[in-house]
Amino acid sequence: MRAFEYHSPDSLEQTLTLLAGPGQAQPLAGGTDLLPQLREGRRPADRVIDLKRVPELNALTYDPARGLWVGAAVACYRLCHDPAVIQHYPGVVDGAHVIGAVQIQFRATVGGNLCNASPAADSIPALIVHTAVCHIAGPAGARTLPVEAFCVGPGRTALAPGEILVAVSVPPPAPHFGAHYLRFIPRNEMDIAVVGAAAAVTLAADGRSFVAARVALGAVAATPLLVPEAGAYLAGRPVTAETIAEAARLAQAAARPIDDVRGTAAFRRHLSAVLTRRALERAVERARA
Amino acid sequence: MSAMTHVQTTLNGEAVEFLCEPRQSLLEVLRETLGLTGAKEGCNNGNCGACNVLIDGALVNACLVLAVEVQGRTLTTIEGIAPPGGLHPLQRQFLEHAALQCGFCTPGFIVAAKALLDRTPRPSELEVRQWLAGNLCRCTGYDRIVRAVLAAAEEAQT
Amino acid sequence: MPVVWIPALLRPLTGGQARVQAAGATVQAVIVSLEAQYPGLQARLITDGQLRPELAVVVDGQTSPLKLRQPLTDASEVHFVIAMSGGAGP
Amino acid sequence: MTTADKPTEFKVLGSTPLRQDGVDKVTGRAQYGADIRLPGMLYGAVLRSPHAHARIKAIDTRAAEAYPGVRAVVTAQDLPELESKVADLGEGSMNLRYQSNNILARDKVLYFGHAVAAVAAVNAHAAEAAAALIQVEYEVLPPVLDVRQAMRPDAPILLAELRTDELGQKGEQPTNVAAHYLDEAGDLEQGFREADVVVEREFTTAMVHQGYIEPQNATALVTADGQVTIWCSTQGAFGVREQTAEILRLPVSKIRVIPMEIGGGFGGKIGVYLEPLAVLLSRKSGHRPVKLTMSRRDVLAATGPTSGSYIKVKMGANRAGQITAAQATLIYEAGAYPGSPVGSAMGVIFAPYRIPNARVEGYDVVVNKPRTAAYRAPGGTNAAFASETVVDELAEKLGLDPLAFRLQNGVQEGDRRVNGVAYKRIGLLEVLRAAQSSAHYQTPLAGPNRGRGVAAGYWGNYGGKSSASASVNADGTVSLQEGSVDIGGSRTALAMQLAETLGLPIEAVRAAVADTDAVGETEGTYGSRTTFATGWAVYEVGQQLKTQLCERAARLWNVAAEQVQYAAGVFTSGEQRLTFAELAAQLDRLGGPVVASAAVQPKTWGPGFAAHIVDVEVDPETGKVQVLRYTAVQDAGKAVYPNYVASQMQGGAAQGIGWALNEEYVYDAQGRLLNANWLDYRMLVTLDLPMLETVIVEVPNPGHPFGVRGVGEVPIVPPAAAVANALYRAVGVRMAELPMAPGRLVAALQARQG
Repeated sequence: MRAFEYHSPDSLEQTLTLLAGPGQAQPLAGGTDLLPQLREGRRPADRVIDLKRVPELNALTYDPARGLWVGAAVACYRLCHDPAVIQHYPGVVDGAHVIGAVQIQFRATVGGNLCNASPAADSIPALIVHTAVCHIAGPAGARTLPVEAFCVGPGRTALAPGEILVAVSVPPPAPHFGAHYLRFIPRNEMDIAVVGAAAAVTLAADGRSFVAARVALGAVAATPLLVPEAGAYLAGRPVTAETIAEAARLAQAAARPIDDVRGTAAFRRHLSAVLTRRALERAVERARA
Repeated sequence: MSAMTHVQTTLNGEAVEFLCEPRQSLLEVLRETLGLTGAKEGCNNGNCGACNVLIDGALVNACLVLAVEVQGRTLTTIEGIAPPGGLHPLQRQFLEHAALQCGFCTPGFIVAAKALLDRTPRPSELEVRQWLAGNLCRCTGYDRIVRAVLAAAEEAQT
Repeated sequence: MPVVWIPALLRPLTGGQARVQAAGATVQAVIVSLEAQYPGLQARLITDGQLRPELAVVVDGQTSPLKLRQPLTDASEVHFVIAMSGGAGP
Repeated sequence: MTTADKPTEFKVLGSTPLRQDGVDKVTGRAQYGADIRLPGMLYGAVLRSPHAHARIKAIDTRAAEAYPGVRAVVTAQDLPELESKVADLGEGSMNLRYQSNNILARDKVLYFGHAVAAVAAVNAHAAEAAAALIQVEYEVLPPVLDVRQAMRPDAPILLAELRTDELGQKGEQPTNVAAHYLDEAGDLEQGFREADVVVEREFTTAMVHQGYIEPQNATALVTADGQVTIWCSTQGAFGVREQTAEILRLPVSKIRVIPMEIGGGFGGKIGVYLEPLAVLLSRKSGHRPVKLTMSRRDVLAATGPTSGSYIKVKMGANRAGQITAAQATLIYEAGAYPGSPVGSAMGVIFAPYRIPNARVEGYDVVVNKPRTAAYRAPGGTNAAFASETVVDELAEKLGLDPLAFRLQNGVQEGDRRVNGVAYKRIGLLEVLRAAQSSAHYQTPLAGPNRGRGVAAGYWGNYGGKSSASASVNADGTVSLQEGSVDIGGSRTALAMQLAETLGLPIEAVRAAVADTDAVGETEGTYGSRTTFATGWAVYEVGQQLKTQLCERAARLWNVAAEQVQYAAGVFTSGEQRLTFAELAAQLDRLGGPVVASAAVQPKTWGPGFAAHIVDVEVDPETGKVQVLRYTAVQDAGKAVYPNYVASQMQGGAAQGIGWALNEEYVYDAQGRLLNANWLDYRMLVTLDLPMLETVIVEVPNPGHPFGVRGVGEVPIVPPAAAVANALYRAVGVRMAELPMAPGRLVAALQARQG
């Protein structure tokens, strides 16, 4: 591994200053992706900036009016064991708690999962269907971006040089809202998603029709993929096996998978429909509960 | 060699100081600098759990932590699990249940299982399997390991 | 006389016979008398004075670590089999 | 536990003492190879080929040599050039020139990850950085990655001098087919004419790795007088000594190998990779100790996986349920150099059955993948996957219970194998009956997409050379030094056999694994031989100790040695009585220390048979398979240390299930390994398995003082076939490819639906 400097700033301001310095700087949250990448020379670093002492990046709050705020350096274990998160955002937990086994959970962060920008990232489809927002700070000030716009390619994000992801916010769930994320892996743990699917639905008060819906897929395109046509199709339609199957078909049609070591494109297309259907079914169950 | 950083930590109950390069992992420093070789390198990639240690009670792969990150933290390694003059119930039950063959993954399993029992004193078989899913064992098929952890939980209750 | 089972690949040399009798008090001696009956067999079983490394000698159902030097009786049954990794067959 | 023959009464054998190395291993104190740290130690790094097949045109090491902290750089030019010579290296023989070329490529690299150069430096980071500075000029050649492609006449040739060997007859043409083997019995055509049902299928299996958790490592010190000491992770210290001596052209007497605790091997730690490099680097760096360790990536890319294979099986049976004929063609990947386990696979493929007419053909084929090494019952899993699937289908077509069909055709003492060799006393029928009456088989399986499969398996086991020595301590205990590396509790199993022989409690015997200067030659821990052969050496040591101690007691009592009896830890002569400990305390006054040593090379090992039962549930939409219940039944001969016998059965089953469902090497078209890590090389995790039930059957091996057969290998033979048969019962498709990964299962289900 190439040598680098290590910094552990305790304010966002200092962090931005360090990021803006010469050469390559890499923010370190959980490090579960970064360290292997540094070790294998896949990411250059002159400075590693540890984010774990920056208050803004480590905040985890829930407010019924404003929703959930997840600092970018909050570990998945903390997020997934937070009572408010468990109660109000089980769909977010679905995505975050399958990132690695428990050792990884204690270190890995949702912010890191976003910034690593893997097409197969587990937390991102769930955040997309929750209409989560990325909060970004940088030399030019703060800005926000919908989660679905944050990843722009495998390993590439919309962050400009010197910018950092501060947090992800998730709006408070509407009444009769339910969401679910699931993925397919050949084992039962310690795998990268062959395909992941997230669905969020808002049902009419009687639970029989969709008011709104969002569907997102992982590992079937260069970035986690929002499938607007699936959600648009469901809005206003009854909750039936047929409408769910049609939404699943639309998601499958939107998938643009490739063959790789983890699965063939054909298998991924097949799974896109199966998992979308299952994600919708479970999201409906949750919305009705 | 780049500049060395001075790190102070509490390791297995004792104050410890060491010098390290920023690029050195906690695993490398434990094994090469501090001479604690109980944590093993199986993959150096966070996929096998052989290097498990506890940082402030949280279970982590020491290969995925920079040594400089543990400044001011409290570390527990396999060498610090047993009470003075004895064995931890997990260690005893691993022996009783023949829960090891080659023994290379064993420290990682015991450290992980301790982290589980510290939080969930009476886990179900499924909870044990979920908690240990980041630890690879190639010798046993896991049966005896899971039984040993359940037995240790039982022992701690009685 | 010991009975020798001829490996399938060498049966063209024995006119297709799978089992032949050959005199000899050791495996080595039996191979020498086989050679007299079926010229060419010896070179297929022995290389550089040793049994070919891919072969094991099985006498009366037991693989012999003595190989060519394994003593035989008149009632012995001798096989030349492909050596199995981690030891030969029974 | 089922005991078939008249049971022998044992006091220690069959009990479950705590293992003697256990406390060190649960407290992190046990010293494995990579744990060693010596004064002045340097750290090594190995440069590996990014190409699967290329000619090395030039290597420039100057930049690496100039890098700060570097003390030595070596390439193949530092290795002696060896003649082709075949050496017997444990599980499989090996051409030494190929072995040398595998350690450092000389003129060609033959697989992705092939070692090309090595560096020693003051720390691992410097060594790694320097290795990256070595410039290698390659002429990239087209790779050959599939055995059937490699057998085509127009295939690129890996080894220019290779000619097909057919039992001593060499082919004329350059080829990738290193050897062709054949076994025949009876009249095959007649056998198939007698069959009422014939099943013929083709199977392919992927290359898989042993997957031991501890990566290879070696530390070497060459002192100024040329004495070499090696600390390493190996299944056999004497094998390391012999290979290192041959490769470096050193006398074995110059080399001492100290086997450290070993973190798994499964056959993959018999051949050497790093040891000769560490020696070369130590010598070249001015006699500093040098430690080399592999990364997981190196382990997967460049150490012994086992062969992928193509297997075709045809079997016939008559309406009465008798198998009348069987035919198989097995083509095994050798990897870069000849030496696949196809010969063993031929021995496994129809071993459990009485087959009057049979033909089994095997091919050993080189391809641009790592040189294969032994993996637990080498070749057996692939072979049994093929034959046991076909046997299952025959039983189904005949409307017979799969275990009953196997019992009807199962071999017993006197039956002949395809190669003509007759079985001695074996336990297959007892194993099959125990499987039939097991709680698992007696419990019906209900539910959609669920199925139960069974399969049988054989492994020949092995004997080999073993040595041990022991001394009696004044406190009445015995210290045992033995030459077998302990991978899974064997030193305790050996101590138990000495305690049994001496009539002492296990606490009175303490065993230690000795290095090559401290004990007689002992083959490695492989071939399921340690408890059998080293156990026999230990038994002989015990007999000698008893004789010597009786003489000492006779001296004390002033009687003839023959007048002293020894039983259950007590010496007696007439009214005189003395415990073992009482006599041990007086040895100084009776002639001094009592020590004994023994070396054996037994030939009466007994084969092992197993039958496995598995219940699975399939998600037909995703192809995911969950194992619901698993039972392994096996004949252990005498189960010396039953907890660890059962653990071997469980471990073998788990490896086999992983092989069945997920594990495979994935290469791209250029021959680059795409999954050289444990995220994408998927070994089973805790959540993938249920508890693993075991039934130990004991049909004592008449060829061992305690009836031991050896147990380590046969449990990996049946699992893949058992899972395949269960999948068929669950969802109605016969899988013909390993692994039976979800994508393949979904494709098979879709193909069936049309």
